[in-house]
Amino acid sequence: MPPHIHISVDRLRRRRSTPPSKKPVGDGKACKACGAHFRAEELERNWGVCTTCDHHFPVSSSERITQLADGDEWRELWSELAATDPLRFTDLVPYTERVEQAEAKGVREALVVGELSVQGVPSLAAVMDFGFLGGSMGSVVGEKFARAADRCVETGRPLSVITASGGARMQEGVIALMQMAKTVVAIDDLREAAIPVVVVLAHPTTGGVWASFASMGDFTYAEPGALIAFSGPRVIEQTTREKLPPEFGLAESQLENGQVDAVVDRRELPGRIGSVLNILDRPRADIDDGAGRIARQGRERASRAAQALPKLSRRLRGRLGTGSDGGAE
Amino acid sequence: MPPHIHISVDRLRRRRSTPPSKKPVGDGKACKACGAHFRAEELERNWGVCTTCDHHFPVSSSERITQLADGDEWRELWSELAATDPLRFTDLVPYTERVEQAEAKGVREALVVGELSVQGVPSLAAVMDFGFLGGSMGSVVGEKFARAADRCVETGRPLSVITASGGARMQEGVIALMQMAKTVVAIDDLREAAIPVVVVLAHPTTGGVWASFASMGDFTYAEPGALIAFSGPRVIEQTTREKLPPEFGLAESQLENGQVDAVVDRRELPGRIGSVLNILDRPRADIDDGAGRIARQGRERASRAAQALPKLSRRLRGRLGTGSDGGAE
Amino acid sequence: MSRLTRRLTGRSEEAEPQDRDEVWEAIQLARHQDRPYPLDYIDRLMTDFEEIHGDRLFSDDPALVCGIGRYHGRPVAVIGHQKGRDTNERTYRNFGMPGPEGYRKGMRLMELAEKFDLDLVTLIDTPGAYPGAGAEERGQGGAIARSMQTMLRLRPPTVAVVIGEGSSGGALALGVADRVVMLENTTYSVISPEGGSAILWRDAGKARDAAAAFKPTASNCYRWGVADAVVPEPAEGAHADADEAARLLDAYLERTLRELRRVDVGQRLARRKERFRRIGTFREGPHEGQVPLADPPADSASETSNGQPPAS
Amino acid sequence: MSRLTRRLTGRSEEAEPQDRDEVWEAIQLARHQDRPYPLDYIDRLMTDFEEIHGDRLFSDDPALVCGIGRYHGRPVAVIGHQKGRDTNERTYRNFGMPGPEGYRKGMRLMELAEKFDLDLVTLIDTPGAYPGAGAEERGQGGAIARSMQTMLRLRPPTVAVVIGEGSSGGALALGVADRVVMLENTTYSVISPEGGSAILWRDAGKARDAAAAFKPTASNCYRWGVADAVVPEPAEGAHADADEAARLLDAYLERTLRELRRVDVGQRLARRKERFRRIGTFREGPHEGQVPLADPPADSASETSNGQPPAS
Ligand SMILES: [Zn+2]
Ligand SMILES: [Zn+2]
Repeated sequence: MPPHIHISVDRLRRRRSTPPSKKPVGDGKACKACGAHFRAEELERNWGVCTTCDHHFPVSSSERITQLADGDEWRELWSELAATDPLRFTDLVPYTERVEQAEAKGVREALVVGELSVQGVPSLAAVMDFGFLGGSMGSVVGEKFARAADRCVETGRPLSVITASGGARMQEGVIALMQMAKTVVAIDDLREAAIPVVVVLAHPTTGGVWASFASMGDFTYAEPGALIAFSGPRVIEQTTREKLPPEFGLAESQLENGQVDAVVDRRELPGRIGSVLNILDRPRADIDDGAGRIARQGRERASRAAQALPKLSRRLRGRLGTGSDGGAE
Repeated sequence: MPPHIHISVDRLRRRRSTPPSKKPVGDGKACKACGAHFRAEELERNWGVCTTCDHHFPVSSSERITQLADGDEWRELWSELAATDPLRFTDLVPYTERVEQAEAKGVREALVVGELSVQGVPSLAAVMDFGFLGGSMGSVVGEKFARAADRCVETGRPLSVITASGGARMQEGVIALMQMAKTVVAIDDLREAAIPVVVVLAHPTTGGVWASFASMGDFTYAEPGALIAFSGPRVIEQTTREKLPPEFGLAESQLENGQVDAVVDRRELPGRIGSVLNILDRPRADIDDGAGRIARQGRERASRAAQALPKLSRRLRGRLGTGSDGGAE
Repeated sequence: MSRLTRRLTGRSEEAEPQDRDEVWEAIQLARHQDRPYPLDYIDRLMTDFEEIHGDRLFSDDPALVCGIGRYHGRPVAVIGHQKGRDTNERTYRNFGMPGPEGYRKGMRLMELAEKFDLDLVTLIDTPGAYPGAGAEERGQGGAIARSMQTMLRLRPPTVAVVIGEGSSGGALALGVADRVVMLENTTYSVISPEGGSAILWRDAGKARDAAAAFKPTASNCYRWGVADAVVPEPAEGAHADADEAARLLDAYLERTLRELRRVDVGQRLARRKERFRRIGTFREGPHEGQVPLADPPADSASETSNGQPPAS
Repeated sequence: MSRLTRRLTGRSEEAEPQDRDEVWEAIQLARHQDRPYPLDYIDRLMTDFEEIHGDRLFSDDPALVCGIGRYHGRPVAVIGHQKGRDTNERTYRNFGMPGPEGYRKGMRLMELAEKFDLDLVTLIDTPGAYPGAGAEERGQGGAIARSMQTMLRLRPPTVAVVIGEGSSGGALALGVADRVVMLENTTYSVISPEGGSAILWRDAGKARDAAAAFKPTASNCYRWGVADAVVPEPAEGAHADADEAARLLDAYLERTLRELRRVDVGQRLARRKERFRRIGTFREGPHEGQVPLADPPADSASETSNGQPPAS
């Protein structure tokens, strides 16, 4: 095989070889997937990813921002926006109480937006926090997202989005529903202004968030194991009385369904987002070193794109209806 | 049930109740579907449709035009365009001989275009003839189609297309392939000029014709039993070694696959095409009789749209994954 | 019509404390099986309707009716949720709950509307988008989002009419129009009362409580700026007289489309975006006062304006 | 390079009688398993390539590689048929035969190219679109047609490069570009020789006869006006030296994209349409002389022009 040929699929499959182990630790968190126990700081050092089985724990918006931003360049915007109670809504608890309890935990809303630099690219980020009322989208989320988009259009800077949401915030009724349309307006403004939008879908991204801006990125990555759906498995099982397979709606299935561009380990996200943002950044003369680069780079590195090949599952083959014995025309 | 309610599905299913009968007639044609025999003029009187089982026989482009055009208003255009032999192509027979033999039958090419009036709408028609080298698309077909589109753009008149083709004309090699792109250019010119395009897919519409202008109509109707596919069943079975069901690629299946708007009996085609052309015709003051019309018409006629409901086959239900016990949210 | 009059004249006053029973009654009316459905309106308002079928991708979805017809002498495009009236048709129509195939068929019609510069009218009446495994696998979320974006970008005038129940993103997918209008006895909500009950009360039996909390009536939606106008129904409701219901809708629709046609296309598109960009209510900075839900658009001070906020 | 030189200088002369063996050899070279595939060129010509996956409708199709990268300092979009090199990868890539999912992923990338005004380069190398029942059910024909139309409408500059075998509509789906160029040892044909043999000779074993009849070599396609230019390969063929092959392609590509950028976008779109509108050969009226296959476009009299017709 000549040296120029890129590495083919079967050599690239990486296996997770470490077996799960259970450590009894008192004050920490247990991994839902393998049962391993961690101290909080131990987990944070590994970005909320289980060191044993790579299970992705939920992380807060502030942890996300620390992970994503270069250095300390984060500047939060419009943090003063806060929810009101237009419907004077009460279910088991009044909405105002729910908001107060959530705010008391230190986050002002389910979406945090701000300016930062990602892998050298000055940009904006909009990061959801599932810890604030299940990351639900009410007026504040819609307004912050729209303002972030406006700022991107004004400054020409790209937008990184990380979602984690149960959907529209029911306690704001139809006004919450309308935030879906509002964020779609923002996405369309970004399209008109040619602003790059990279979306990362974290667990879970469902309902009205998935059915609006979360599904409209130029590039869409998902964290391993994240549930991505409009209707959740429970609602579907109740309505259709069908039993869903355990992988239903998970990032890995949605990749096979063509709904996301890649499933990306949390620890690789900044690099991946940064790569897209850098490619789509304005032309830079210092990169243009002409054809000389070709030979220099060609022999030295294997194709990164080839390395990223997902394996062809039986399920995907079934979906496409292709057989291994094809090939003749 | 109040009188305004449109007729619901189950009342509208029409059945074909006449049993097939075999008549031994010497000089006529036998129905492939039911075996009934007809004299040529008997069949032509029924538009090439079997009076026993509604099977649609192949019909020539001139019969098609007689069926489609109001009165005698047909004016053929560019009939003098004829094939050349750019590749000096010979398979089992030289291409030039094939063309001469086909021309000798009285049709100059696999596509006939001209001006006519359909249900009162002055328009153009492009009608393929499977009898001319299997309705294959070479340079002449591409050029005639493009000229017809140009004429539509110049005059603002709509275009009706009836296809019947085995695909690109192989004997013209890659130049025939390029006619696909050429007809797509024509379709896009028609889009820019807001010219209505109604396509009727007759048996068979396959290969490069299906993969270019035939699949790009604003409205797409198919004749019952027409095969509609890019790759034919034989090629698919040879390549994938799977056995295809008898309904594979047929108009009725492609309706369920969402590929056509309706399967329309040949005898209803002019009315159906005319309806679309009339709706999309320029605003006409004489139709605008305001809201008074509403009550007048409302009680008198059942909804024609409701009558057109296809029945929900088990196959379609399976495709959509919906159950009859759904309904709760 | 007395209820409507009361509601309409009351629009700038204090938020009307909605009576539980009144809201529940509205929900029942919105779902009444004899209410006219899209094909009933199409039959009355249009001539020569031709339906399209299929998304050209995967299948045809009978839960959405999409087609073109003539309306007051002009060609128009119509998309509507069709619930089905008897058991057979309900099954066929999947109870008006579209899958991604439905929304993609709708987008195909929007493309036709764009090509031919056809006014687009959407008729909204759904308990929500279909919750099914296949629908999710084929991108239900993205289909709804794309449908909204396609409506937003459409150059011709667009009017969305809630003619029954408008629940969840499955309804809003057809609702991003120049004007959003609700018939008198209809609802528009983030979720059906049953769905809200199951999630928020953790009890499927609390639908009445959920309804009272969501208050999704036309008059409230008008107050919140979600609906631009409320169109009266016949005195006993649209279910009692479909012809009259169609006539009342016709009066609004015909005038509104004519008005929208008068606006320059660039302005129309900008205002459409602005309309949805403004909807929301939040506190900002130290002052805790509520900002307006939505300001009235400049061109329509009267019945097509967005509502005032409830005082707080 | 001697063969190429002979072919290029011979372009205005009599149609070269193609030797059966020479055509067959070209077909073997075009299919050589060591020829560089799209990812090999991307690896050499671009930095920071990021692939997209999935059509957002149904699935992801590994037979087409679609992504963005940096090319001479500018972001560009690339779509290519990826055949796969060893057995495993060939299975995974389905031998470079896309289904509708592939073409729809491609159209998604074209949308990104439109949004960001990215030059689009397509790399064509396929025995054809995948002939499968599922592909037909999901609209293979319409997907190919739509892909052509989307390329036609794309505002940024587009270049299509045949890098191996370009067979059937499955190849042309990516071929409706401002410039269509073929590498020296590649083919472009209405069907693969095997397919043509089975259909026209009714004998799958007559592939050599079919190849000789189709004469689908780069030099012939250049003569017929189907290719605007032929790009030289390394002396022994691209399979022998991928770096050199990339370098030779780079020289053409970089200059051509730069030239195309200089043309006003409206003119570029009109010329792109005109380029495909003109291709064809027929007799008209009483005179039996052959009309030109395609006239050279006004802006490119030199190597990027369409070819002259064979005298008849
Ligand atoms: Zn673990
Ligand atoms: Zn018969």
